[in-house]
Amino acid sequence: MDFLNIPLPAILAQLVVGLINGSFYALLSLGLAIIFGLLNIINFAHGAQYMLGAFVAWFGVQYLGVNYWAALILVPLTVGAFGMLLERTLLSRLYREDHLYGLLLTFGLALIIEGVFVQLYGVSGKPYATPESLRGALNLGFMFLPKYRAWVIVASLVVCLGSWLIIERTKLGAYLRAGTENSQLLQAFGVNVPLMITLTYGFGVALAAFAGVLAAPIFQVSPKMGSDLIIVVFAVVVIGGMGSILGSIVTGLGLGLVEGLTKVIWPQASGTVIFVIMAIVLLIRPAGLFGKEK
Amino acid sequence: MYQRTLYFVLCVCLLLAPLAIYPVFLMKMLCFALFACAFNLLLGYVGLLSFGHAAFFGLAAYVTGHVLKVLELPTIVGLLGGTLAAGLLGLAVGLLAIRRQGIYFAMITLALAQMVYFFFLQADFTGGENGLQGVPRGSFLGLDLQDDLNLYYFVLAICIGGFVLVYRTVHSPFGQVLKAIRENEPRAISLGYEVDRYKLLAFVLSASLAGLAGALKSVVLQLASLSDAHWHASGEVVLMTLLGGMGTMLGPVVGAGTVVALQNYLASSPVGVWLPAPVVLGAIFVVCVLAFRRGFIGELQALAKKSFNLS
Amino acid sequence: MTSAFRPDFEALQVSNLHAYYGESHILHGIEFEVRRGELITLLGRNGAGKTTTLRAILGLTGRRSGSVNLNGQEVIDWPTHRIAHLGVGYCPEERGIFASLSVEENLVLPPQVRSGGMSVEELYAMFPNLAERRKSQGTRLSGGEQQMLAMARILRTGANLLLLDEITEGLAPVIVQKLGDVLGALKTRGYTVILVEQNFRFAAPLADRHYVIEHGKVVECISREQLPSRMDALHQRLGV
Amino acid sequence: MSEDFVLETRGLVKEFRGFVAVDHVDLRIRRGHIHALIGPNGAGKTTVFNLLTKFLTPTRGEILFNGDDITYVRPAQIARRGIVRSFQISAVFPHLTALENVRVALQRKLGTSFHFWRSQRSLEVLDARAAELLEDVGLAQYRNTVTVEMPYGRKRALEIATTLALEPELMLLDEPTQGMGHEDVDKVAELIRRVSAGRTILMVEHNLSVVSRLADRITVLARGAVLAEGDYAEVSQNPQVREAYMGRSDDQPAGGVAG
Amino acid sequence: EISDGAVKIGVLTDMSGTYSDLAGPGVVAAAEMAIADMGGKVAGKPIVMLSADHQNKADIAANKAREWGDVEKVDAYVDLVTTSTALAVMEIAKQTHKVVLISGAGSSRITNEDCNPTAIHWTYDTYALAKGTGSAMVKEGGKTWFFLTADYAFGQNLQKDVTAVVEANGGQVLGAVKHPFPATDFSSFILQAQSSGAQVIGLANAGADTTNAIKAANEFGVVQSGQKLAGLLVFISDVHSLGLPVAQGLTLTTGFYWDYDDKTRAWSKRFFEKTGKMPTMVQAGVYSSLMHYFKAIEATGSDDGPTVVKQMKATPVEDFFARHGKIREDGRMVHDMYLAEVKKPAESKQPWDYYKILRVIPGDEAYLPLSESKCPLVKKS
Ligand SMILES: Nc1ncnc2c1ncn2[C@@H]1O[C@H](COP(=O)(O)OP(=O)(O)OP(=O)(O)O)[C@@H](O)[C@H]1O
Ligand SMILES: Nc1ncnc2c1ncn2[C@@H]1O[C@H](COP(=O)(O)OP(=O)(O)OP(=O)(O)O)[C@@H](O)[C@H]1O
Ligand SMILES: [Mg+2]
Ligand SMILES: [Mg+2]
Repeated sequence: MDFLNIPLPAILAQLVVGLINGSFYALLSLGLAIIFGLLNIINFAHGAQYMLGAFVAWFGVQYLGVNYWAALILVPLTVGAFGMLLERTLLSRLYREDHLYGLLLTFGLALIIEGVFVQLYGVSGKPYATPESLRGALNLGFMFLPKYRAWVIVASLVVCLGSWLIIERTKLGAYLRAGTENSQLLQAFGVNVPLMITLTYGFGVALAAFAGVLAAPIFQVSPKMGSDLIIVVFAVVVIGGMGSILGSIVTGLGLGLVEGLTKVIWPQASGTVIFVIMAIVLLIRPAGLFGKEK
Repeated sequence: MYQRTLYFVLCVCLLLAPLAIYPVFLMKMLCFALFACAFNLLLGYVGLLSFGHAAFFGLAAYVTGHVLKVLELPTIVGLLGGTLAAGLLGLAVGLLAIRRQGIYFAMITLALAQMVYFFFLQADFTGGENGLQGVPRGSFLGLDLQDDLNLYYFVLAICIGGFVLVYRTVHSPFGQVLKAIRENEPRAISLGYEVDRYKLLAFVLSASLAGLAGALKSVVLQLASLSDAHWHASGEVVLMTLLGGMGTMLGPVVGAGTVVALQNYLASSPVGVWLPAPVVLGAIFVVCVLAFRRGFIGELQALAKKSFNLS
Repeated sequence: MTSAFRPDFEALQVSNLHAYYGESHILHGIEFEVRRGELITLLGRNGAGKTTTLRAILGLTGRRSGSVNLNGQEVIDWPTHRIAHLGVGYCPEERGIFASLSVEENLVLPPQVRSGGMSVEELYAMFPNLAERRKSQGTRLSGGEQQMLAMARILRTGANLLLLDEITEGLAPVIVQKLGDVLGALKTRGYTVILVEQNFRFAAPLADRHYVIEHGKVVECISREQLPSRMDALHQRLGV
Repeated sequence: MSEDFVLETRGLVKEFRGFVAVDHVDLRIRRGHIHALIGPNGAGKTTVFNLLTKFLTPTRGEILFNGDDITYVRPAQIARRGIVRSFQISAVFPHLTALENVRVALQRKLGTSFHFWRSQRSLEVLDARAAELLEDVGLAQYRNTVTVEMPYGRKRALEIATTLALEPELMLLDEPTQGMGHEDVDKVAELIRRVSAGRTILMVEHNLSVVSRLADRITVLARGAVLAEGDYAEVSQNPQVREAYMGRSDDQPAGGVAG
Repeated sequence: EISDGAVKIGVLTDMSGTYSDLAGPGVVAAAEMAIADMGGKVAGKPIVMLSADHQNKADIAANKAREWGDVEKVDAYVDLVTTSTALAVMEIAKQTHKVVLISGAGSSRITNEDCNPTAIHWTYDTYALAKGTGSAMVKEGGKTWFFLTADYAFGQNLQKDVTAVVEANGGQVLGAVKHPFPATDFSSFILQAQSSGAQVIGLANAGADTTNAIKAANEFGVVQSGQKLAGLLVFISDVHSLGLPVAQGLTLTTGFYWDYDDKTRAWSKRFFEKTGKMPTMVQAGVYSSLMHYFKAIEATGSDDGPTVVKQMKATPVEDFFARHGKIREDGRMVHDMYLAEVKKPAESKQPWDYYKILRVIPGDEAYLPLSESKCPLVKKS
């Protein structure tokens, strides 16, 4: 059972690895989709917030003795709170404007955050040790899967599905969608929209920070770690259908797999394949895979 | 009337500028101003946000570089070749993208531009990430363009030409239809306009002008590189346009001038040492969005209108 | 108006209400009151400020000043969502159906602000068109169906002060009649209603009082009893 | 037979994911008539309009215009052939002046609409005609007003002027009086009557006083299908129509007139 | 004879991008040290330094270099971190006869087919890296190779150079995977390298790509399972940011190591006091190249490009940085290179104690022989 002369175990291994990347895409695009869905803001600072997550985790170890497991909870809370502060002080002034302005503002914020970190910590990044209990590898037969990577898949799937359930099963999802379209009317129905927006933005940012903590032991904790990811993650959201929560999760995982396969078949194109898929999807299904057409 | 004077003063300033400012830097500014104007034709007047305009800019730079360096044809042929190539690419991209709107349009242009970028990265004639270096400037009608001042006036003339073309397009029968389409598309259809064709023509025009800007740039700086086609460049032109004021004639020019000047200044100023350029640029975007949302020119216009109304 | 111990005598008292959209001053001191269980109308030409009055009550305009007293509470400084929780239901002129929600999701969207709202079944019985299209996307409904949905969804929330803006617009005569019946029924159930209407024939038999608005001011108040005698003035005001 | 009829539909059907919004509708619109399409909400009136102007594609059936099959013609082409519509929700170009609104419609015939190198002054030759049209609908004083600033009723009038600029053979009006004060209703009704000379009009309208005043012929739709057809007297006496649409309204048309 | 009454040098480097740690502010600091060590003067005229961030973009570098040349009358351009910026600036220098002292950029093209009479390539190049690491690893028994190559000209050049060296030494290249640049996740590529069964995995990339690849290799147990990692372009700043637990065992070639002998230590301590970091070879190279440049001006009393370069080429280079250094006619500064291995955490005695120097590679052995050069400046006899 070879595919393009590549042995099946190799393909399986690549799919597993793809799934890990997919988990990151899913987590990040979920946050982005939630923020876009509600605030109608393309949160260009998402990559920077992901980076903040990793850095705050590193600060935790470095200066406060906060271990990985505590960081997994505390860091999203901290960075989420920072996100809420940004929302209250800056973003909240833009809701009536074209969403281009939100993009410009968050882009500016991303530049500032990243620039400051480069200035303070340099670009090459900091090492973050894998927690003791997750060192070593699992033998899957066709590959050795580092335990930490397996944990990444589990953790992000749980968080993604949990968020999805909360949003879809409660009325929150309907509020979020309605709030994007006409927040004034929703307020007239008695929903505290500003509070809801702040909390949701905070939640989206917290998801990014969570992904950042997950990423810290795998990649270098570096100021630039988020900036190239953002455009890919954004493509994931668009393919999934803007604002579709489930869409962003499924597409995130799916694209991780596709990208993984591309890395064996035509590796140099693995950075571009997502855009090819995006172009095809948008030409066939204008509102994305899970999006509703207006 | 008052506008005429303004344009006139501006032209005079541009004619005299090389006396005070380094001409190559001015030319770079002009190229980006033309690029931003071309982009604004689409964003400001058709309401289409293209996130892939760097593809046209970059393609033209490569084609022009190739025509001048490898084929050793005259400069003007190089410029025309670059512009034409960008226009053709614009036609292809436009045909695919034009049916989509808003963010989806932006995304599909981005996706196509990324593919173009990938092509540039893989193709031989682009020289990969080293780019095409040492593009000869050549001459035009006996004018030696190797000389910075000669080249400056050559570039200035072309850029003004491009600007006038944008101005004319916006204020033409065609521009009138574009405006109608942007305001109410179904209504325009029901009046018998094939809106897709209008949008497509606008897209091709915008792409060609962006290409002209890229072609000029490769003559001015004598190189074409991948960063011209990177999505960062597409993003930059969006920022320039918003900063200056989208949907205004002069906005993109001012925005491009500001961004290019800032980048240039910050790259080598002492400020840049303790405050990296991205931080300063980022701060400017934030302040711009919060304080002058309509962009520099947009705010000025609003101010002028207000004081006009009051008086 | 500050005494918290006023009996449920009046549901809403608006006095000296000013409202602005940006720079433009739209309402110039609106004054009117509605008592519990009453139905009043706001009449006036296009652009007189009727819609703005309703929006100003809910705090949906830009700046506003004056006094809006709801069940004995001064709410002029309250945020919109808190005002709604005093039991106010708003049916906007442009209907405000959410495109990203299905008909049923639209219907159950507004949170319950009081007990005693109608059930979804009751509402479907009242507007069978909606039952049939319940899974449809909200804005795929026909113009009239959207109007029904906008009305139905506030009846579910238990709101007992209804602000209704031109609800008969674009509806077939049968439905208009049905709405008339519904409003009548609501009145007997003790609902308080402020109705903005162009369709005077529809409003006249239902209303306890009519307020005529011109240029952002109440210029006339006509009670049901006065109506026959004041018909001429009304004709003139409304240019009929 | 199509000599008499400007527009004919045969077995027109439109389904939305299983829901039949328009169900075998056979319309025949006689040249020179004002033909009204009425019916309960959700009956499919707007959908029929969308089908006729190709904003939607029919699931089945055909549409004939002057005997030609136009079932699969593109929307902009429909307008060029002489079918022009107005929209249920006011459709003007909000940031153009009234004059420019009309001129956009007139401009097409100059054939210079793709000329991006030409000055827009070249359009000034149309101003006289545009002003004339504004005059016709009583908007002379709004000539240089930006459309957003115009009252609602005047916008509807402007829409009609814009439509007229194309000199359509067949004009489709979707609820032209909706949302208007009584004054405006009368004005618009009068306007429609005036412009009906020399052309055919198909209109959707809930305001029965307008319908009764204007319509030569009425088709009643209900649940996507034709329920009845005839002049006002016939239709308004039809018990099915009364039940489905007019309700218990007396002979006097509902809506509209105060008092 | 000093033009405009001052010697102006323009440092063009990456101040905020991917390479700002290995060059960037440290390069500026090194240049400042060189000027200070000259007492701020050369041939009786003040030395003026300008610096700019070229952001790794050729057009910014070209624009800045041109402006500096025309307006500021800069006499020499220093550093230039990526090949594209170096080539762009060399193109300008060709027209204006200014001196270019390249330290950060690595492509051997700079002194090969694109060589330039007034450009000097100081610190290292891809050929030397390939030669050093490639031949050493093969000699140690790493016969079969697999490459992770950044999909751009630099990476491909590096791969090509190493392949030639490996094959010349009797080794064999089993395959390569080209990864997009930049890439974040290398696990997939590492898996492919693992399943190739090659004894050596060559990392033909740079900066963040290299560090992330090393991290992934560590995670997937590449070294434990018996394969060796060869970093083809690894700077001490990379090792510092990876930490020894991850980087240990990596073999690499470098043009400079701070802890090599007393001279290197003395200079590096001074650098450390100024910047808080130990110098990379690029930063040390900038100092060395500038000092040599200043001395040539001192000797000739002129800052005219061709004159100074002629003098520089005529003088051997011997300082804390360069052993047995000389500048060839193609502009290559040939000096001894070092094959190093990254220490185990236990072996490291103090901060920045990272490398074990395995072997000194004499300059003539490390760099492309002139006989194979495609540089037109080389007179073939
Ligand atoms: N968002 C807004 N911004 C600025 N002006 C507004 C806005 N909305 C309404 N206006 C202006 O406020 C005035 C009152 O409008 P309002 O909508 O309250 O009128 P109305 O009495 O409800 O009329 P209609 O019968 O047409 O619904 C009008 O002159 C209108 O142009
Ligand atoms: N795009 C669509 N998708 C699904 N259903 C639709 C769509 N458009 C219309 N419908 C449905 O088709 C039916 C007919 O709608 P239409 O808009 O034609 O009604 P109408 O007769 O114009 O009613 P009204 O008088 O209320 O405007 C409605 O039940 C509506 O929900
Ligand atoms: Mg109103
Ligand atoms: Mg309708």
